[in-house]
Amino acid sequence: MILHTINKPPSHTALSDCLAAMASDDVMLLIEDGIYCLHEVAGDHRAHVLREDLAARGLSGQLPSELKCLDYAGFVALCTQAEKVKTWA
Amino acid sequence: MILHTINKPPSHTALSDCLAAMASDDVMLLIEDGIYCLHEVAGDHRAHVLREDLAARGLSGQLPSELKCLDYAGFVALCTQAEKVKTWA
Amino acid sequence: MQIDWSLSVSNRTLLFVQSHAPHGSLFGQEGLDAIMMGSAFARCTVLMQGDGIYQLIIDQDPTGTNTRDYSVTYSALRDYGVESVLCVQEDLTERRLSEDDLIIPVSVVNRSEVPHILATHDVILDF
Amino acid sequence: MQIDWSLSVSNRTLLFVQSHAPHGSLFGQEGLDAIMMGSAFARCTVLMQGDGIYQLIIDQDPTGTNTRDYSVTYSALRDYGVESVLCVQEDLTERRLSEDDLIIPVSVVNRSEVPHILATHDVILDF
Amino acid sequence: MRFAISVHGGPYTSQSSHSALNFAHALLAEGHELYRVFFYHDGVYNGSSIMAPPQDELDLYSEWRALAQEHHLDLVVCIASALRRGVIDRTEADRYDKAASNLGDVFTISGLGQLIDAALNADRLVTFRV
Amino acid sequence: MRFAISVHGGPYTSQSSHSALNFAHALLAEGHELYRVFFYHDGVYNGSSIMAPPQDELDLYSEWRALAQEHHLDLVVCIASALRRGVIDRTEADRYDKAASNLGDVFTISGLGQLIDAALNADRLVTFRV
Repeated sequence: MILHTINKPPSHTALSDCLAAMASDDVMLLIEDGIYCLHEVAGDHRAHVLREDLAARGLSGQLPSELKCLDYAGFVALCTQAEKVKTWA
Repeated sequence: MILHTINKPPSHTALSDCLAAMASDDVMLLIEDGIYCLHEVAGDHRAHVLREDLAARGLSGQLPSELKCLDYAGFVALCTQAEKVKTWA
Repeated sequence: MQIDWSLSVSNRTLLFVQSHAPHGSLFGQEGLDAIMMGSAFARCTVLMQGDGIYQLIIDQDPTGTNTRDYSVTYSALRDYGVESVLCVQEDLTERRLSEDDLIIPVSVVNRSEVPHILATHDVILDF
Repeated sequence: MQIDWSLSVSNRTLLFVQSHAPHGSLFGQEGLDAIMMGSAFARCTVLMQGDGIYQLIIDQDPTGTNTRDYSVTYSALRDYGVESVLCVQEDLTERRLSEDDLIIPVSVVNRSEVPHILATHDVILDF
Repeated sequence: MRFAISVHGGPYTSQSSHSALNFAHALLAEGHELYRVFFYHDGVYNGSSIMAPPQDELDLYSEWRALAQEHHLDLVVCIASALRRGVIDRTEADRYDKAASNLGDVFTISGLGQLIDAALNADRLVTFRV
Repeated sequence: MRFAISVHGGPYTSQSSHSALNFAHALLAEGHELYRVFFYHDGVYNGSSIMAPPQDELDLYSEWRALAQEHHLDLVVCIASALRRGVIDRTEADRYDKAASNLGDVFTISGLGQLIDAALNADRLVTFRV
């Protein structure tokens, strides 16, 4: 299981590149400007968002209810659960 | 008349943003990694490419015949002919 | 900095274009610094283009990221004489944003109006 | 640098992913430096992903830009023991490139094979 | 678990330095080990001791310094990246005949082998990109 | 015609510094005037006098220096951008109690007013972005 991080908005290719490269049991974490992808990944059970980056961008109130929201400690935990980390930028 | 410079490949939004913002009598110059947009702008009479950046990327042989190719002196001349410069990155 | 407005204000108009999301990079914050400075010397318009509109989202709270919430500074632009902050309807729609989500009132234009906006200012500063 | 290969080569496999076009930024050139170093210590695979494939276009001549033609260094990778340089068929097609346009032989895979490539290496280094 | 972090972005310019710092704090708080932080590309600018950020912004250099001293961290700036960007210690300043050096004392300059070593010997490598 | 150039990218990291330098050479060769080069964002790193690029790569600092001396150019690094990124002259080093300074002698540190002045008083402003 791989953890994929995305740090760019939907206007970049990071999200689509990531989705094309993800296995069904991989997980994804939106960080930094990747937060702006939150609507695009809504409904994908593999998707997580980083709480601190979400709040920084003023989008805490727009979080789709099914998206899992993690703090930095959760980010660290997700790294330990995954075998490795792939970053998309 | 505005000179629009583009320095990103088609995978970025710079090209489409530029095209949406250009007037019919504006001109466009592909520089740096914007060179990779050369196929996308082929046929647009407003489009120019910077020769030095084209050569650097190994694409001199792929230049569509109708695209105008300028060196840095031509870039400078285009700036003088335009009223102002808008950059897309 | 002391400015003698009567002497220094230029007849030329400046268009500042903000095209980056906030926090992920410093472009927006440093671009806004330039806008503030520009407003002291010339008539300025600001265009929030593409991802730049994200800078205006209300209630940004970067406590946890340790970056800076400079969005509140946009509220001061009017006091600096910057009356026109523009954004593009299509940019809002594509990002599922409405004017209610923004920290300041903006003038919403259609994408087809952008060429005219670019044409009617003397100098364009891109960030 | 002196390397005792019998002692230092790791069992872990490294996947280097190059995702940027050359010349416009230094990511590709510095990424290749990392690949060369990696090849001294472990079995390495290189994946030219997205715009990264532009790095392999043949006959780059940056004399006029004053940047560096590091693409020729890719030709040395085989001598460094890097046997597998991969690229994605769809990335080539979308960029109107074929294998004949590239400076070295590459292994072309389909986009659907990328998850397997990521899964079968121990560590991924992204550039 | 043993982590390694690689930082690609310049301080302030990109959020990657802030994110890496926050991530480092979190993993150490959770009791994990931080094997090394490797600064590559513009990440090497984090090693400059002469940055003077505004007083109401995070002082990244001091933050790295404090964290490194508290946890005895190995903060490495890549020598090739650092030399061309003007982040140098006294030794390199002498070698290249430069009038000043700026590398902070908790950072060391070393080669790319330190990145590969971290990739191979840490359990997880986490990269913070531009 | 009177040109002004603004550079947003760091040397080597982005091509923008190379492009700006090439453009400056070309406009001067064509007999135009270069009113000012304003270094903003990571562009301020161009002002560092302690970069040591590989010998087979262009020495951007020396190139800017030679061009400035030949044509008496006004090369300005933005003070706010430069301070937070650690590009400082002796005066700022003293003011902020830093152990070293690194700004090259053909560069000056000044405020954003110099960018606005260039935008208003040059016939053309050309920006080289990241």
